Amino acid sequence: MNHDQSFTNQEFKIVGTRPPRPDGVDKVTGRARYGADVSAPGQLVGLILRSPHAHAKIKKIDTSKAEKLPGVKAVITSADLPDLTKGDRSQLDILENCMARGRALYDGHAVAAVAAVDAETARKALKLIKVDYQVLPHVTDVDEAMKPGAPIVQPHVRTVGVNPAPTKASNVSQRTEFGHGDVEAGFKRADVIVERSYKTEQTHQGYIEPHACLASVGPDGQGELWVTTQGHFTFRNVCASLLGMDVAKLKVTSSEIGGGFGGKTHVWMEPVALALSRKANRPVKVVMTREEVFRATGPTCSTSIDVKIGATKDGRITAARAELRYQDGAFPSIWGMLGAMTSFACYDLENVKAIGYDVLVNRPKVAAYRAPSAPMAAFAVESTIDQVAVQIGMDPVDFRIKNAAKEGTRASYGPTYGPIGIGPTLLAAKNHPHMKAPLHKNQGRGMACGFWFNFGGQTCTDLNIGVDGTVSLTVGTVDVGGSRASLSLIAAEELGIPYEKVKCTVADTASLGHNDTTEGSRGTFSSGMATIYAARDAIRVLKERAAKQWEIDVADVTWRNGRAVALKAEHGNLSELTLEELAAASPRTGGPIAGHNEVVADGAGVSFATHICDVEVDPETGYTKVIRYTVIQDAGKAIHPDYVEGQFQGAAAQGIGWALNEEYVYGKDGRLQNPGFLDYRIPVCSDLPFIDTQILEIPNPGHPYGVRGVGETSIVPPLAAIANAVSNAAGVRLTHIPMSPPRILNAIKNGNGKSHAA
Amino acid sequence: MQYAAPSTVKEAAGLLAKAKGSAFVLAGGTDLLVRLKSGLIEPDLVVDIKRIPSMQTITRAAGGFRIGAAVPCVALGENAALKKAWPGVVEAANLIGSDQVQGRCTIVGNLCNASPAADSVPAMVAAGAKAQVVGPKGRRTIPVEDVVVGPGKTSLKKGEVVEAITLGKPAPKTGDAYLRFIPRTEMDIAVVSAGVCLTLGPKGVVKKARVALGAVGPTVVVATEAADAIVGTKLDDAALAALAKACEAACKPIDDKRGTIEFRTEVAGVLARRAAKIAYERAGG
Amino acid sequence: MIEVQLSASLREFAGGAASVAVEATTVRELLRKLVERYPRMQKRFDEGIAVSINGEIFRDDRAQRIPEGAEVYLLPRIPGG
Amino acid sequence: MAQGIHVSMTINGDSVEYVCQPRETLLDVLRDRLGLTGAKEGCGTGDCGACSVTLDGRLVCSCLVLGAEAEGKSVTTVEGLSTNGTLHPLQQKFIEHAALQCGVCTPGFLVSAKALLDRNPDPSEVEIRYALAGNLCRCTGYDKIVRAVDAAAKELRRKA
Repeated sequence: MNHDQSFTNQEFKIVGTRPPRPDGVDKVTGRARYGADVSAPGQLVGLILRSPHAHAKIKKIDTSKAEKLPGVKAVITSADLPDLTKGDRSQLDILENCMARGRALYDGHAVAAVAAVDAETARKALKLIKVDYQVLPHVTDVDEAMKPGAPIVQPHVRTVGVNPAPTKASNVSQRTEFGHGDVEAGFKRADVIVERSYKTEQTHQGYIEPHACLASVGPDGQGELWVTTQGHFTFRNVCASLLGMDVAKLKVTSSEIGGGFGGKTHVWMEPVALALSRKANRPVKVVMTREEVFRATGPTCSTSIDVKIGATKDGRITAARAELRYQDGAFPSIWGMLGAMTSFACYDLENVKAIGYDVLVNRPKVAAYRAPSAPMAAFAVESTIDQVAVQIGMDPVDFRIKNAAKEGTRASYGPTYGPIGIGPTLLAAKNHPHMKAPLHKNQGRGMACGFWFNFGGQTCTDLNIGVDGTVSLTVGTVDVGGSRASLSLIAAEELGIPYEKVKCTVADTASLGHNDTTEGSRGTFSSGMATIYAARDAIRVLKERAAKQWEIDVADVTWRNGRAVALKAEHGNLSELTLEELAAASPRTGGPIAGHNEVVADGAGVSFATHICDVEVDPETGYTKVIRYTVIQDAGKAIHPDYVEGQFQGAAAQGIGWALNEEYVYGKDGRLQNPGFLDYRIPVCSDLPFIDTQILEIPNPGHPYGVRGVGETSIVPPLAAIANAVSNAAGVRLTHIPMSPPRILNAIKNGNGKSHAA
Repeated sequence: MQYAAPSTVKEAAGLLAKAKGSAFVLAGGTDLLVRLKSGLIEPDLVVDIKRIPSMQTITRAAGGFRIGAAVPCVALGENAALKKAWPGVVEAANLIGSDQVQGRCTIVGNLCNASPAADSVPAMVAAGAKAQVVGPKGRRTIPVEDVVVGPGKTSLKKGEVVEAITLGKPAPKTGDAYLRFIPRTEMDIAVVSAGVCLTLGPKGVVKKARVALGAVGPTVVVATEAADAIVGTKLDDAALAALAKACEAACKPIDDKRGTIEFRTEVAGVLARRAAKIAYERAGG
Repeated sequence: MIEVQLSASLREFAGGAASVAVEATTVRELLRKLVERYPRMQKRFDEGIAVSINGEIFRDDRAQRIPEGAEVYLLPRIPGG
Repeated sequence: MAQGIHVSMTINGDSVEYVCQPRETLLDVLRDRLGLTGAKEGCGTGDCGACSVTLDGRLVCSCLVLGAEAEGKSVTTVEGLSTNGTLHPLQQKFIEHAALQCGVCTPGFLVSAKALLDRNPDPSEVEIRYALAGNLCRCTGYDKIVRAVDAAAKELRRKA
């Protein structure tokens, strides 16, 4: 573990230390309450009936037998979820994904739901619901879906972004283009050009906690929802809008969250649970099975990508072009566009063009997955970069250093970069001992870079000081990876008090203003910013109270090391007032002391990482073992380095799983064949080595402490880093993710067309 | 669904014989409960055999071993004598699932679940293990390879249960080994597997051999020609190559979510070759 | 006067132009004037828009001031994981 | 509805009785009847280990045990790890080493790790990794978990 603070120019007393997390004891004793861990008096069990077809017209749903089963308290279909979206197609898409409306669009699409007194009765009721399907032709592959004559998933969709605007329905919902310069002219100047096509299969976030909620809606239109989510305020707004409820009358409480990684940023069965409860007038608990999680929540896209990169013999890229086809599942989204935006973001390119296609298929609606869309694009681009480096006889690290983006570079997606960390991460990689570790027979080394935007958004924080001087910090961003510890550190730093004096709580939606979802690596960035400002607001009040107690002008009071200090020599005999003293006196100096902040936390600052990986490939079986792995990433400023390292390691591990074994396998019938942890193979403990980390701190000018989001970027490089390592170990270029043993063995046996350098 | 936990074999067989509708034996439950939960089966009766004392022990008999049907696989690894005599069988049994699963799963359950990819089966078949079957008409003993007749299908008649697996006393200079291929290091079902048992004659020449392959056909594949290819050799490179080739020829796998025909065929030979080398070494060659 | 660079998906609403000149001092004023000139852009803005000012991306803050001569890009609003 | 089954057993040292349906798993019983929600259902198929408990001292997935099977048996869950208000060294080291992020897999890891250290007080890194292979974690990449178990083993050996 290396924590390089040489780029930091701020002095911190508490920020940067590694105290125990406030939710630690609850989580090691089983006391912490997750989505499925609460119950309500009179609660019913809700279950959902799902389509067994990839694409079908729903001609009729007969629920009468289910309704008559003793113990069944409500049965609903889309008829119980009327369209209140007033022509907002994206909202209607959310509603339709929650419950099919006349057509099932993918295997696992919800078609009806029941609430009954127990699970056994609910299971029986599901079997009594008769659905009359007319099976329609389906398409699940992204390239197939783009072909003329492919079954149309959404008849209302016309391709956006092409001229003239098309009049016929298409599975391509959007074409986007980014870049600058003249790529054709650039390729003419190149000494070497590598052009290659790549594929990546669909993967799931694979959080260990399935979706779960407890919904309660009364006939008075008031409701409560306990739910595992990354954004309870967003869930409240979406659910209230879909169900025609008043936002203020729906209280949403976020449970402890058992992993999300983007998958818990969207609503899935929560509106259904609320509708069941409304119909039954009793609390309803809905807990997904693992199979439902795989079939019916939002995995990330499968992709098909072409990349062409040209360079001069001395190692300068003259032009780069990519065409990226991403499938978004059954509903239009922007994942292909994001792939196009991120694809070449690591490099300083004179001529660059990236074209993204968003494509509809009969698979579940795609949701965000940690730096969504970036890993696949990076896989294709970074694999090609390595091949160009080999062809011009240059070390892949040196080649990247020579072409890396820097302050003042025009990003491939448009704007000009401020201070960024790609260069330092590459230099750190070049000098890392990992680069000199010996490699044995059948072993290979690879490296790759990754980019992610990060963002901030609407944030709101309360900081209340108790009568004993301890601090209640109330935030609205769900803690997905230790942010309560980080935010407590920040509050303690600002106030000048020990970490142990701060208790951070995630508030429900009735207790705090709106907070955007914890996504885009924004938790610590944005709530950190709001916490700093809330603490400074509290300090303003504390200084006023001190001035009152001392009967001096507030301008003569400053705050230092957790105490009010009277400035000026004339006040020399006033002894400093501690936070405890001011808090104790507060009933008589104006009442409770608090600080608040509402902010739109913009200026998140982009983030870069470089990874190095060693693998060993068994040439007789294609089995691959990761034997050494190093993550180098710019954190801006690491508030709690343990949890920054944890983000780096976890993201790398997810990337390793994606690179080697994880994939959605669809049968010819369009049904998902591996909806379980047995055959959807996420890495187990014995699959991985220790994952070494190096935190760089290139301060983000957009944050008072220089923080950049750290949660996502490190899932971007692993696909490419491992592909480069495997290709070097096996002597053949791998172009299809995951590089499962059958694919690797096939490539070794059949040479995969060309040698890996070509 | 009814749950019964009889305390004798006779009672268990009687319950199963009399059962109306579908009846299942519950040993470790690591397959049964998964199928129950997914709705693949809707049992009317589940007979838990873990309260039957004779099914809970590993005993020595005529120099060999009798492993009760309810003995969890982890207990095989804890039995030093069994491990010494039949290391391949024990390794295969211990490869099934995690530590959590090991504490529950049984080799009889692994056998009767009748999956082509069952880990313990190729090893048991190579080792010449037999199944003791109890039913309404009394007891019978059959070779392990005769229990499974197809994916999910056994030759057991209504009311019959496998009471135990028996392994003979290994002949002098005998060694067995089992290898499987999985994409991860743990927690996977075998994509392809190979069990090999060898007995050596003088000067390290293979006198007797049995080779069994898993997940390359609807049931375990007893590769007689592959065994013949190494009998009479000292397991030199040519013999190993012939073994691999014969294994490939014996494979009749399918393409599925876990592997391709091409991959399974190729790797079956690789694993048989590697397992044979381990067995040869264990036999003292 | 600000020269606003348009991402490719917005250019079709501006007759294919890669950039347009707008008199604006805040993000709000900029977006309002663009819609006045190109009404069909409103739909895109509703779907989500972000403004990059001198390399710093603003997704929400419509009050953000735009300095004279700043590099301004209109980008799609980005979701995260 | 099938007839309920009466079960007497011991949970974390306390005698309890319950009536369960034949289909109910031990995990269902722990969570829904005994109020012990420390064990989690991550998959229901024995693939994730989040529901790990010990049954008469043997590590099992409680989702793969019927509630009825627990008759006369002794079960230990994560709620039974700390004694007299003191955290078990494994619990302490998990917090100290930041070995949890979301924490939903943590109860299962702790129960599995304790089962490992009970039978092997001085495991190597490889032994720790294989012993914990039945417990999935999606947040940490396992790095800090392995270090925490190693540190707890050292602590326990020092105390022994």
